[in-house]
Amino acid sequence: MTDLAPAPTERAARSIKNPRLPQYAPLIALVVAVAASALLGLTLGWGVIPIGIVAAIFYLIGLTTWSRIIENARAATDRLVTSLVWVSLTIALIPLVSLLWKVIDEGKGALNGKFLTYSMRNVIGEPGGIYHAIMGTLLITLAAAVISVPIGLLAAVYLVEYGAHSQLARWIRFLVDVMTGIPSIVAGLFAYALFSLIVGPGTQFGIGGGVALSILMIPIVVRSSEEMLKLVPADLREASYALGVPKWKTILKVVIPTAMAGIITGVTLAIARVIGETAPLLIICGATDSVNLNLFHGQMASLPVFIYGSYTQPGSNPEILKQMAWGAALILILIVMALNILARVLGKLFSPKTGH
Amino acid sequence: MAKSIDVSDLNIYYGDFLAVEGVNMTITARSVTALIGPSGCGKSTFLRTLNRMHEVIPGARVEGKVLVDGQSLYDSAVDPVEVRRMVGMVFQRPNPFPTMSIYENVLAGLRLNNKKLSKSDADAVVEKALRGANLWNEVKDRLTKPGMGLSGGQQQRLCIARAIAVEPQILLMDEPCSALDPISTSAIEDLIHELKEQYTIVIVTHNMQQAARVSEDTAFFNLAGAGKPGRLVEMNPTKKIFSVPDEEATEAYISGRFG
Amino acid sequence: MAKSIDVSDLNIYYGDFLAVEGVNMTITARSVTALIGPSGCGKSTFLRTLNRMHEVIPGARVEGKVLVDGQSLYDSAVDPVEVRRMVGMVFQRPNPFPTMSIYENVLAGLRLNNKKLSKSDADAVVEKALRGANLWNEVKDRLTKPGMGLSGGQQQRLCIARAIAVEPQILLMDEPCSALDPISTSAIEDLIHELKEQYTIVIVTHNMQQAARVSEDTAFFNLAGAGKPGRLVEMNPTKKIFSVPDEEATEAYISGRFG
Amino acid sequence: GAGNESDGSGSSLKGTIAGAGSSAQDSAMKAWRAGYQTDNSGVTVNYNPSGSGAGVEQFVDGAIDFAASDSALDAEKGEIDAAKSRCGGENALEVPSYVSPIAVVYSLDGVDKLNLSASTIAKIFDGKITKWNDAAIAIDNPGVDLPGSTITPVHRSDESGTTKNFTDYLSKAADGAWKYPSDKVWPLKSGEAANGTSGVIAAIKSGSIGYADESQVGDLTVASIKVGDAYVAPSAEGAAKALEVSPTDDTRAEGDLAIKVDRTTTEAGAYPLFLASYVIACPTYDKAKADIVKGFLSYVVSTDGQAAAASNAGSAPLPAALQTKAASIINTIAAK
Amino acid sequence: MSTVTTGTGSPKRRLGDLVFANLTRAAGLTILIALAGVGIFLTVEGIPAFGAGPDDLKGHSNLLTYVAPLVFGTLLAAVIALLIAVPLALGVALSISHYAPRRIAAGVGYLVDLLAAVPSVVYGLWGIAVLGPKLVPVYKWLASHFDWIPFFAGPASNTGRTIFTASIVLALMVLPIVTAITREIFAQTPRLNEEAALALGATRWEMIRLAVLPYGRSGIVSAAMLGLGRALGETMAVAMVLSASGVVTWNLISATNPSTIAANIALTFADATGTARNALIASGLVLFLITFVVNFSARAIVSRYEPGSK
Ligand SMILES: Nc1ncnc2c1ncn2[C@@H]1O[C@H](COP(=O)(O)OP(=O)(O)OP(=O)(O)O)[C@@H](O)[C@H]1O
Ligand SMILES: Nc1ncnc2c1ncn2[C@@H]1O[C@H](COP(=O)(O)OP(=O)(O)OP(=O)(O)O)[C@@H](O)[C@H]1O
Ligand SMILES: [Mg+2]
Ligand SMILES: [Mg+2]
Repeated sequence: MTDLAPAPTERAARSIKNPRLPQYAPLIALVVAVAASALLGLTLGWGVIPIGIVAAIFYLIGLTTWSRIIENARAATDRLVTSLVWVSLTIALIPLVSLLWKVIDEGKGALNGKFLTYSMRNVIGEPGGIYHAIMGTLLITLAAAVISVPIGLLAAVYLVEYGAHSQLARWIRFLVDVMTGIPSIVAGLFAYALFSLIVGPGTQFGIGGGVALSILMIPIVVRSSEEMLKLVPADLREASYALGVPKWKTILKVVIPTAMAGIITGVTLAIARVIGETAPLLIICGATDSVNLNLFHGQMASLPVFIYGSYTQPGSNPEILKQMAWGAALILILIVMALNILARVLGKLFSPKTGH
Repeated sequence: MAKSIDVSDLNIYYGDFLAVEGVNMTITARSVTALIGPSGCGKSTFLRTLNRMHEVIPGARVEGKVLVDGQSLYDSAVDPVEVRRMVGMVFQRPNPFPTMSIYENVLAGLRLNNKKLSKSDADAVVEKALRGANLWNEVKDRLTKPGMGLSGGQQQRLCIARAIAVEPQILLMDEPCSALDPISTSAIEDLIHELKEQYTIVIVTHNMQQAARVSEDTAFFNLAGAGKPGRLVEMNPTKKIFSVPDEEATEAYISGRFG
Repeated sequence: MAKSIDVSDLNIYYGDFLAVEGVNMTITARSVTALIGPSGCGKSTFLRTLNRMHEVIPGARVEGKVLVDGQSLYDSAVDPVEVRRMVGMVFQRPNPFPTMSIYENVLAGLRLNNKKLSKSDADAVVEKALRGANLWNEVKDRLTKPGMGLSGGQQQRLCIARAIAVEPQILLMDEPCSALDPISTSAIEDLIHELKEQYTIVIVTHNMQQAARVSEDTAFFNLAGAGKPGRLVEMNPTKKIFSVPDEEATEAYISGRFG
Repeated sequence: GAGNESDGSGSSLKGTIAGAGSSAQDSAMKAWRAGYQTDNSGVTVNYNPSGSGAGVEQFVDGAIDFAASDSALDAEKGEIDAAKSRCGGENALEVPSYVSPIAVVYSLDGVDKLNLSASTIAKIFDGKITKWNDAAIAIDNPGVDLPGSTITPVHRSDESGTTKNFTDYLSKAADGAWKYPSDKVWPLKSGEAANGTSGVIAAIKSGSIGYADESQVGDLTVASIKVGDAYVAPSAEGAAKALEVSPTDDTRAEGDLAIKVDRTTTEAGAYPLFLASYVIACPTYDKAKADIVKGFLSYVVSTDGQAAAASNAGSAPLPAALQTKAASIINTIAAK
Repeated sequence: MSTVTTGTGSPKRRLGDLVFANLTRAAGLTILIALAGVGIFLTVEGIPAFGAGPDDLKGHSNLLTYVAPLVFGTLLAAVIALLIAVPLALGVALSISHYAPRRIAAGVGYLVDLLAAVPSVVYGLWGIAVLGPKLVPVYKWLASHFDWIPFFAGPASNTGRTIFTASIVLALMVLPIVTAITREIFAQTPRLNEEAALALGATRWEMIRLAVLPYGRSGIVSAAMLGLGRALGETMAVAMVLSASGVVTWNLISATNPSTIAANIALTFADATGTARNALIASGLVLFLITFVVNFSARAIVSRYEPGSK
């Protein structure tokens, strides 16, 4: 073996003991950075945001330099990246906190008994309720689910069980993925164009919203159901075939029940995803201030459209309607979160028991 | 009700890949036949051609004949679903249906095939099958509990109960004990002993001792070389295979010199 | 440049779970030490404490001492990054960096510290490491090709080349041949023979013959029982372990009576 | 159903009619519908403030029973003929229902009174005047200490009758300083665009100027505009006065009460920057609807209705003469 | 016992299977048809817009000059959003996959998913009411110090309802999807490669550079493109936040801003009649095509690198 590399002795002399910053170094750096920035900011009269930004910069520079001096260049880079990662996480979460706080703060004042049980019919100059919008949202979303779930689930069954490797399945799978990116407004326009041609120009009704939302929902249902069906072990299918059970029955009685928890979770999440859509409903469902429970006739209110309308066109009592808009936003977020939690609960509830 | 199996000139393909070549074999009714051989030689593949489970895999197909009591399994008029009712199967990993109770698991084969069973008939079938699988005493008090709640060995016996509840004539087992601990394994081996009174049993095993313990006949499969198809090297009574095999390769394999 | 290792009273935890208990062991410099034992007894776990790779797993920690030429690895002033440079490691499955060429793979470790390696120095290091791993002749014409394009055995040797390119003093190998065919395996075993001239080597293996072939000393680990932590049962020269081991358990394991 | 939607009936009328159009009339419509529906609890009047153009189109398509529009039907666009065929060959009825002054709103620290002439307003919105202390502004406001800060003009980003009337005013009253035609769409790309009246109101921050329905300006300061030699602040009475001096369009058929607004009036106290909006209906309807349409629209132009609109939407009640004429036109609505 | 043969003929497939298989295939085809339908109906309803005149096109002489500035605004807002969102998302994804302790990582993952659950109209409210006003001083500062950069030429908006604010809101809205995909990919980095890097003496960042990022490269690209697709099509938040004049300008902080296709449709659809509606639908078709191409490419990249596919 030719000896081309640095002499071994040199390497052996390397110590494994490098000088290192104390474990709580990042904490010290953070405290110092925040304090310095606050001091600077208070003397110069900055707001919270500039102080925060400057504190972050101080922290990044300070910790990195400290490490550079005490430790070494590689450790400094490592610390810099670590700090960047945490800073970006903080930056990402600040708006979320701000948004939730604002919605709760502004919206809680609107909540009262009337808010959930009254509509806006004949309501002028005083706070009304959003019953009509809640019912509209629920009905339209229900319609979307009724359209999407069978199509989505059956298509997923095709992708996993029947089509599997066929060219058609590959295309469907690919286009379903592409379809997840359809802008919601385009879905609304599609429904509008469709019903303009079928029913008559300018038609606006609830079921149109259902169709538009299902364009957005189907790909989500297909994807999640497909994943869930794929998770069903091939063992189980084979066990069923080996008992002389035909394929379709195997799918209906063994595969789908086994995947049910995941499918329900996926569907619930899909509903949560579309229930807050505004743009398509604005176009195809219109708005009304009365309760309309007929999906097939007449304009239908929905929470997102109500929020949009009340905030942007509050009319002669802007304070009242804007507050109602925040209240409705709070309710909408609560519904979405409830759906997300429900998804988890249903997932647990329907998952196969192991019986311990 | 058990039946014998005659296999002649069977070639088994996965798409264009010839996995097993030219098998000729006769399996005696009411006896246990063991299939042994190194990994990848096609034991499972072959086993699955005996109840047409092979064709469940996309692109998989066979050439040649498999006769069960003279009836050809691969005749175009034969319904594979019917074949599978006649030839039951137990898999390497126990696979009870996770959404079903123990009771429903046993009945699954019947229920899913639209048999209308009265409650008392169903009870009778369940008890008979579970007794047949030596599981009755352990589970009779918790029939409505999920099948997944049982231990591995119990689950495997539940799968056997499920298979025999449809009253097949032949029972195929693909390494039924390889996922089990020694105690469960010996419970299953005892069970096989009892079952062969009524069923024709074909079992794949990696465990030479097990083959020796449970089977009357043993078939040794091997690969002729890397990338070549598997083939049946030798089939003989188990006693002979384990003492004076005809082929040198068999001897080498059994004595542990390769594999 | 090789170093000896002294382990005393080492307890190894995954979170609250004590995986390996009370290991005391001395590993001689410039020799090969084999770790054997049944699956799950903690061989890999123990091995990974020797270069502080153990603590990469969330919640994993150790108690006790590991001294390399008298320096404690787990001292608070010790930089684990430096430890890992000094103690190289080769894994069970070959794991070249998939996006890098063969050349870049070998240099990966050096580049971390020495950004400005001249082209000629780099070439020299690559050649030396690849020669050291007995791979030079096979790959010298395609150094810029992806490392993933090599066969399994070549990939494993590439990983060894990558490990020795940073000139560690100790080389840990966790079942380096278990994913390889017999020919690649013997190439690696030959390589180990050569490497021990310069490196202290610790190798985990499941293959008793391999332990017997390559190692000077052998340590047998075992579980005291299900759910109990693994422990070092016996460490002795390989010759003695495979002929007259001190412990009965060792004898039982080696003769294949369990495991 | 919702707690406020009871089924008890005060009158014998029962049924639903639908209207759509002007968003400026939305607040007033709410008041009218509430008033009318309260008196006739078996009746539902739906109104969709989708915009004047959309309202007229839907009316012409027969999708709705009446429309509300910020501009009278346009003969050139064929709207009159289309409406005629929609109404089974009879001329559609069209009466003013809603009159509201448009305020020029601004926000400027230390300046709580501002006088502007039409041409100065035009130059500000056209980007010709960019500083608050411009000479043209100073002339109108002697003695006011104007800062040198930049002016941000705010306009509507959506189509709007307010914009149409504001640009109409500028094009007619600004002595040629505004060279764009009157349009629902703001003709310029400069300045801050805001969606809806509330958007404009929200966008009026220090240094901004905009225009909005007077009823919705809230706490913002409003400018007085030059009428003749005086400066007039926006008010319902001023708008009513300006409407009174505006002639009706005599080229129109009977039953079409389109008004040619006189933007250049010098009448004392008149405020010619206002929006006049109409309701449009057919002379005959199905039996089921005729009474409801007639009843509802009668209420709209009635003294009660106008008062309700004035209190809820801040509009100017129709002048008595116009109100009488409108009422008699509505009264001709009959069942087929 | 039943016999093996079941009558004559070829019962290769049973009736139930035949029906069910075709039913599922029909469902799959329905999806393809729906997707085609979106294109077809938008085209049919959009075609009349080619004859549209200035009256229907807000003063533009033809459809092209009408749509072009909207496309500009759409792309501008989406690209800025992406420039903000992708680095943040990578940071967040890494913090979840490689930095945070497992317990915290799960919580953070949930919070980021929560960002995705907030309806866009609520983002719009927040953008108008909170973010815009908070950014006004920042814009003023930028306009007074950096007005030599075209992006910050000013004059600064009084309300903060600029294309930059809209882009920040968009960035927040695409952050969850980019984070979700990249964190999934980072988490899938073969443990073996990570350990290989660590065992060579790499620091955590060097390990990420050596093993994680190269492995996830195509995933990052496609996640960014999927984010781009979202940002292009997002409607309400932009419609609410942006003060849209429809100009073409690089000035990001003034009161006069470009509009986006989606926002323009949402804002003007109700008012539009006749051919003007057709023009909006035609612009929707353009948006559909753009997002289709973007998503198509993104998915094509993903599937090219998916393990097991060629
Ligand atoms: N689904 C499949 N598609 C393609 N080839 C397959 C498939 N299943 C098995 N093979 C191939 O067929 C050959 C036989 O495999 P088989 O599983 O039958 O072997 P085996 O003897 O059962 O091995 P083991 O003892 O490991 O279970 C192998 O070369 C295997 O790679
Ligand atoms: N990441 C981990 N987290 C928790 N427990 C672990 C982890 N890795 C290993 N263990 C446990 O530690 C014990 C020792 O495992 P280890 O992998 O070291 O065994 P081994 O002797 O290397 O086995 P094998 O021969 O199968 O590789 C086992 O009980 C195992 O379940
Ligand atoms: Mg097998
Ligand atoms: Mg191990």
